[in-house]
Amino acid sequence: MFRKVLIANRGEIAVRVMRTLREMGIGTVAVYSDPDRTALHVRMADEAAHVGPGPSSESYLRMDRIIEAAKRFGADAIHPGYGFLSENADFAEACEDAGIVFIGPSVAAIRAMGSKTAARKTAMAAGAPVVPGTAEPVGVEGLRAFAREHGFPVLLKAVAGGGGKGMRRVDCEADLESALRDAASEAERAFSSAEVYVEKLIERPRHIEVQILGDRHGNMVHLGERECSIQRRHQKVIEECPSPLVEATPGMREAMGQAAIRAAQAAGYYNAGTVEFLVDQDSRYYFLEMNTRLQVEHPVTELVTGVDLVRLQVEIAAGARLPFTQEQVAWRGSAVECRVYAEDPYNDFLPYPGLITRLRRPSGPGIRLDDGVYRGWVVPMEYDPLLAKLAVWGETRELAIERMLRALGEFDVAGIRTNLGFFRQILEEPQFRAGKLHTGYIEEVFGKRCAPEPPAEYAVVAALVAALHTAAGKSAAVPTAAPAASAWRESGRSERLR
Amino acid sequence: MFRKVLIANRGEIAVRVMRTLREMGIGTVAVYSDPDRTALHVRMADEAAHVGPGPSSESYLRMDRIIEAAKRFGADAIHPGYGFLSENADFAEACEDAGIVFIGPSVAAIRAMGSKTAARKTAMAAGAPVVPGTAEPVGVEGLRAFAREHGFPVLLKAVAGGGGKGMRRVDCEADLESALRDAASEAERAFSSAEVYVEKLIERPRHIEVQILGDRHGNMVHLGERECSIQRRHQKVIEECPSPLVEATPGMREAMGQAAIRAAQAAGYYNAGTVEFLVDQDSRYYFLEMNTRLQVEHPVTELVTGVDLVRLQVEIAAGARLPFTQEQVAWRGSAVECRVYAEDPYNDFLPYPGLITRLRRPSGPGIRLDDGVYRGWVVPMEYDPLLAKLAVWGETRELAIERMLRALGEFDVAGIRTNLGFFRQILEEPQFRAGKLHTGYIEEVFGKRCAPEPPAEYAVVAALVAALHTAAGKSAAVPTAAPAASAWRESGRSERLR
Amino acid sequence: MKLTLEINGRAEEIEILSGAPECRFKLGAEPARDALVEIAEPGVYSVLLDGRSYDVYVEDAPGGGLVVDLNGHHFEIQARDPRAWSRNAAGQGGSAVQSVLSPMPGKIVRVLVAAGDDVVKGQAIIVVEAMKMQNELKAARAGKVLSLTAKEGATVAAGELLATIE
Amino acid sequence: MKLTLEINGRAEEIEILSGAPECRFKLGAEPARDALVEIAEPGVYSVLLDGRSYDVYVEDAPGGGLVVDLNGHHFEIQARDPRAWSRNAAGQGGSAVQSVLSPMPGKIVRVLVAAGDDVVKGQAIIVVEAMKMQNELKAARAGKVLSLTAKEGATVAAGELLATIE
Repeated sequence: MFRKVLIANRGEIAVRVMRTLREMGIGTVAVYSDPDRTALHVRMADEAAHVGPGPSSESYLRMDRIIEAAKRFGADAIHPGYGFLSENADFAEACEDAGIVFIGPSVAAIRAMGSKTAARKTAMAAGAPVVPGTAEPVGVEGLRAFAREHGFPVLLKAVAGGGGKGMRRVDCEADLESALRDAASEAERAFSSAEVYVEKLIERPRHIEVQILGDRHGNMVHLGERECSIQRRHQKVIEECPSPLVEATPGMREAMGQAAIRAAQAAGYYNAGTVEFLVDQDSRYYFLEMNTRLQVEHPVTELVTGVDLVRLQVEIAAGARLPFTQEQVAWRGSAVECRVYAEDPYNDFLPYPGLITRLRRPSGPGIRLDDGVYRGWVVPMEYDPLLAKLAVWGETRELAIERMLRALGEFDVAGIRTNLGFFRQILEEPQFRAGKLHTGYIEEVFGKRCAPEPPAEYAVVAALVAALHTAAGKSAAVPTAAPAASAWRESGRSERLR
Repeated sequence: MFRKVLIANRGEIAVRVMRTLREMGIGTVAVYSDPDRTALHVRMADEAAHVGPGPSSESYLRMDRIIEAAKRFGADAIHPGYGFLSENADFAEACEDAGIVFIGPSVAAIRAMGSKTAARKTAMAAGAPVVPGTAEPVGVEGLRAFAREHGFPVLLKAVAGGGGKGMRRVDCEADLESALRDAASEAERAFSSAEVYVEKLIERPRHIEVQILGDRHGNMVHLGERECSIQRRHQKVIEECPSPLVEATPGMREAMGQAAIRAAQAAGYYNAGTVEFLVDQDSRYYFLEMNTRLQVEHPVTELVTGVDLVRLQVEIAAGARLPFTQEQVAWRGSAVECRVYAEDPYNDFLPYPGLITRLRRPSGPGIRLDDGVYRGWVVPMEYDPLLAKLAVWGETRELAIERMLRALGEFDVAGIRTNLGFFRQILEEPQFRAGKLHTGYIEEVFGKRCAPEPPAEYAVVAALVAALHTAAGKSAAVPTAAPAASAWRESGRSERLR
Repeated sequence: MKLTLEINGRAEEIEILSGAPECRFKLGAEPARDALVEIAEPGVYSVLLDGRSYDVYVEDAPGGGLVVDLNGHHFEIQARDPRAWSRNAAGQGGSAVQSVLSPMPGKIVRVLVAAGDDVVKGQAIIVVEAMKMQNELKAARAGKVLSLTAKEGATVAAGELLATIE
Repeated sequence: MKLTLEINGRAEEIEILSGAPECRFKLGAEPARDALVEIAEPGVYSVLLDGRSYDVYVEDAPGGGLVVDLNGHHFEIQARDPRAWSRNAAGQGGSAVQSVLSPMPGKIVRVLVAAGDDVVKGQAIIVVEAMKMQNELKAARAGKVLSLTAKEGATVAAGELLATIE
């Protein structure tokens, strides 16, 4: 087993990985950029290496500095977390070249799954269903033929594309030609290539993904699915295990799980990975892409299956065999996770970095909190707005949701804005409760996104406290060692109010 | 189902019960004494009723005031927690008379199990093994006969006894007569009754208890055992589920579970209860007593079985049937709980109430924290020193212990003293790791109870920080809104050090 | 003691008839009510009103006034002593000047106009970035850039004035 | 800047050669060392020394000096400026007077002697109670009660002087 592991990441995932490493008796090396000098992952690590200034490109994405730090501190392995260099095959290769174990899949598997089109071909070859499409450039005639075969709506995409540029939805044959013209010219402007291909458009799809886990000896299992349909700006905000759809559909988990395993094995995959599927309204699933790393939302799978995915990642990277078979994987109850972001849900989900002036965390039965922040810390504006992942477990989905609502009520963050209140609104929606989810859910159901109206009595209480607080003077905001019960009396401030 | 429940308790257990009630959509009414006005359970409740001054006898033990509060606030039921009035049959009866449901067993069952000798008879009648003894007054001849039959050592106990008075351990026949004389005269002095009986003395016993759960329709299951052998001053400090002994002994869980069910059913028991056993060094178990309420250490059972005991208590009290059978009870992994007390483990475990000046809670995978305190709160000197219960779950006992050590390392409380560091010492002991436990373990292994020596480098770091802190002046201890990264620069204090 | 509060923009009169912890107060023309109020932690008040328990968090707002949080609900409150009360706030409002405010805390990555420039409706004025997200601030209507305080590379707070357009 | 520290009772000289965050210091006769020190939160320091990360908590001790906590280890530190250094602490110690100190925070429930009483070794002097536990404080040796500050019903801190016995 490794003696020391460098975690090439920051925030909650760096903290989460360190926790397991500590439980394994393995030393931890953090890396940090200037604004992260006092970040929680640095404070919690055994050792810490500075890797550059704020911008990721000059710190967390600097392979050379990270590998140099690993060597200097004598780390045997690097855990990349998610994001940053985690799906960078060159980084994995550079680790290997430096004699440091990359805790993840092989370089070849990252390459095979790293390109969306290559992954699609791998998945197809392995017999996994993919969204019908040409994946090759298409003209008007080809487009017309495709639409006739698969039906409308279809989606035009730039071959060289990304970021939504050169994309056009087409709903009927009459719009075909003009849409192709528009898409091609937009693609030409954006990517200097007018090539466009076509895919069947899946309306109101669910996003459901399968966790797989394989060792370097050819064994592979799936750990079931996660439902990740609740998204804002194409980013997941609520995830569940199991998916209410899959749970209700006999055989679906095993079929998707086997499809995921086939696709991963076709790429010679090992370690933890996630195969993402789109699921249409008839419960047909289509391979979307594979994430060749630990997923943000892995805790819901851990809560339901009882495994520690990070421990298994580390053990597998060290050469261990999978300690269980597919038959031994068992699912118990239901888990839900909310991604707590520093953002304003009532102002277009705009980010809201800054000083955390107050932080009260939920606890008690069935709560798991993975966070990377603390009171008094300045959430930097350079990185992702993810502050914490609040996950809960319950015997059933209904109980898990009730528990999440309870936990959200105990969670208080001030100084910055968060989406905590927004989660309470979603979780109380009948359609969410019924498990009728799709990736456009938030747009559709919370189009207006207003903060809920407080009960009238709350305004009375707020007014009373504001008056007392104002009268007591600002000094009341300064912590004091006076016993709580006598805070008024000792301060003598109460008198001023008469 | 109930609309509103009053919780006739305080501290962590009041908070824990409220959490489940909130998840069930049931309103919560707290009760509080003067020093508990701003206690966490009051802050978290929907409603709160004052029931008197600090001493329990004038507040939390005042049945009249508690029942009056329940009526005034319109509570349909009362949850008694543990301690205080939870095993008081008169209170349960008074609730019934007031038309309020007592969330617990019947009045008759509390009476039957409330007296240790009555409980012993009930258990014997039900065929549960009890510690061999006469339970009736005995003379020299009877004593000699008993010792010959059961072997030494034996324990003499005053029939009217309690608190250790009139107790004598006898190790050999030669000491018999004088020991009986001493015990009888001590008993005479203490209780005005010289009557003494004899029991077989169980040396180095384990304390293992079985959680049972029954409905009002005659169904009863057991939820397995908890190992509670790690005690100081006859109070549990670490509990586990499963017991390492029971887990390693085929058939033992089922045999103990059935013995517990028989004893409980003999008393017409329903709702949650715990049957405590002493287990000798040959793994023979003996009925000790029954606790007719929720146990402090119930979270370890919840973590391993996945049930919410408080929810089931409430549902059963409302008339529901047990929602599962014995065959459906499943145990997964291993859970350990540490009772975090406000006490000084290195000064005879003396209590240490006072202001909590700093509080950092552990979190991450596999952690459950049930606490009733917060930073800035004064832990009152009137009540139990229990601050929090830190429980962890792991796939195996070994992994759970490693996780607990990790969690203890993340747990920081200042202002008062706690036993957090002491737990780390116990959990690192090879004998504890091997599961070789008995109720005298702490006395035996930690007779000296010294705080561990810090590594030399720690003293260097402490010196450096103390010097910088002193130089920076006490104002540095006052929270400020200045961004952390620039705290030095903004304060300009760094300059003074040059 | 009487205070005029502006709660989420609405004015309320409150009179404290007797101080904490056993507090009697009158809100507007409502009858007097009694509450038990304690300081649990600095900035955290425990209020019992008609037996109901409220955990209330108070902070100074960055722009003055208070932010009060109560069970996930957010109140922005300005407190004024009636003697100090003036209607100067009402003086703002109907101005013809368009203010360009930063919608979030962040960094100014681009300033696309100069003071004195004419802009058309919807024209991008400034780009603010935070947490890998860029936000283009646009002119709400046509006009001339009056002032431009935004500087490329500068860090700005939410609601900070970056430019004015006439 | 030089300071003499008493760390858990042992004296150490420390010299800060350059201030935080890039700090150079000398401990006693050891060679100078470099550390990065930042204030993470008020009273919480993040120290990087030889690449190792230490999370250090500092508080004022109730009886003066500092309490420093580091990974579960507890240091009681008195800091003195060498110029203010005096040996007055050494003046205590070898006295014949026996101090009866409260072993814990609590309440005095019984005072069993009066000033001027003669007591024998092991005699109960005062009973302190906290958290349902009573603690009998006993005379360590025979003598006469010199002073008795303990009063029944009074709240006392840990280590507080309750009586002296000659």
